[in-house]
Amino acid sequence: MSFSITDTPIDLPAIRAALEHHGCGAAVFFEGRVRDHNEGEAVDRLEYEVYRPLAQSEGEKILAEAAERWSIERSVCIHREGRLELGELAIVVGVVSAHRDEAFQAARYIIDEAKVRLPIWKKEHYRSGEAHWVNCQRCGAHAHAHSG
Amino acid sequence: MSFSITDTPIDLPAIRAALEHHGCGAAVFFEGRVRDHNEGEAVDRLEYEVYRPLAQSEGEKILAEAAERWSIERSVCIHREGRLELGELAIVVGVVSAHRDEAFQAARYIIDEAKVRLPIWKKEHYRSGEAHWVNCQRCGAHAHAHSG
Amino acid sequence: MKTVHVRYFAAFRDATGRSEETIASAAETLAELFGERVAAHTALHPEAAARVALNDTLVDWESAFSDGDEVLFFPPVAGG
Amino acid sequence: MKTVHVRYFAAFRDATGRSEETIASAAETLAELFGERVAAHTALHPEAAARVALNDTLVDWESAFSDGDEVLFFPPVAGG
Repeated sequence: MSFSITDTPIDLPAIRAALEHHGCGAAVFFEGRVRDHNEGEAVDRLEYEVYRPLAQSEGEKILAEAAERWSIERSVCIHREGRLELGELAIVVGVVSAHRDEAFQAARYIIDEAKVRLPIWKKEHYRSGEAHWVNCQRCGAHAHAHSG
Repeated sequence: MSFSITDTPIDLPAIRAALEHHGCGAAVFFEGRVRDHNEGEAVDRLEYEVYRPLAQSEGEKILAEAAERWSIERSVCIHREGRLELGELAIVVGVVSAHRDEAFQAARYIIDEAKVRLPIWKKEHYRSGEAHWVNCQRCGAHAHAHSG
Repeated sequence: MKTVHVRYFAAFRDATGRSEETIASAAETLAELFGERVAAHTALHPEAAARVALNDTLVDWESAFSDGDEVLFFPPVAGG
Repeated sequence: MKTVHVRYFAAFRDATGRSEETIASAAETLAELFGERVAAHTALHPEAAARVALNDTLVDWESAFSDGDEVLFFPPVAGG
């Protein structure tokens, strides 16, 4: 299991090399890529802010949970930090296992948990010149349960 | 959508290039690799026999079904033919879509259907020197419904 | 009697010792035709998940066939 | 009064115009502490999915805190 944050482009060949294992008949990879649109707005580029100490420990926890729940051999998750252009990799998850069902389920679990648990924030820069923290400006109107 | 059979090693960079799409935030890849064991026997290498005309049409049908059921942008499936060594890619499925749920579900559908519908047969060569057509020698004892 | 061209794949080819043969048959369905082939080749056995194609289209075992057809006998597949 | 070191991330940093500050607080829970910060920074607003960490550990908003603690206010995350 290997979780990491990187401020340089994600190195796919290195991930593949880490997941070579002759006992594994199945490999599942998920790639999150910078998309050119979000909720109707044309996106130009992204910026990811990461709080590394907690992102690292939480990311390792997620991989450990996946390894506990499914019989997988190895897993890798790398998240990008900083400025990203269209099409660049924001996150890559890779899992290998003897059979495919486990690899699919574990990869899905890892990306689903990573999206909601890692202390990472995304700022979208739009073609219009505006920029927004995703999820933030839009939920600012909602009261939150804890702020009495 | 692109389905193909190849008797040379599967070209991953070409698959990745075919799936570059700035409208897609999610990419899911499945790789079936030659595993060093099966049902307790040490496997040395494999041989895939493919009946190309039907494999091609059935493969294209599977990709079309996936595109109909899920909102995906592009999909690729390549299956290997001939002799394969340990760790080599037997099949690669790649799907890109705007959001991850569709890509995961479509990729899973494609590999599940490919395994049961493509006219492809696998011969395992064991370290012991023996070789078996997988699924065949083992189900030979069962009567089949249609042979009255 | 109809004359058909039959092709065997993978384990079926190994069992019959040939990849194809042209035969005359009185069978009405493809299941019956396969039954005749099992009788003709001692090492050929029925397989639960075997499939059959007629002129490059997968069809039901109970399908009829015509003089001059090409029949493909597929043992259980194992792709991926 | 307890003295705590507070850090703001992403949208919270933009809203407060700072990434950190050291403050004296009479609040008992982290939720109350955040409420004080909302009162102090007009552009800072509560967020339904905001989270809080105490000395690099994610904790409940109702947790207490001690003099000298470091408190991290995380706006809703959006990784991946």
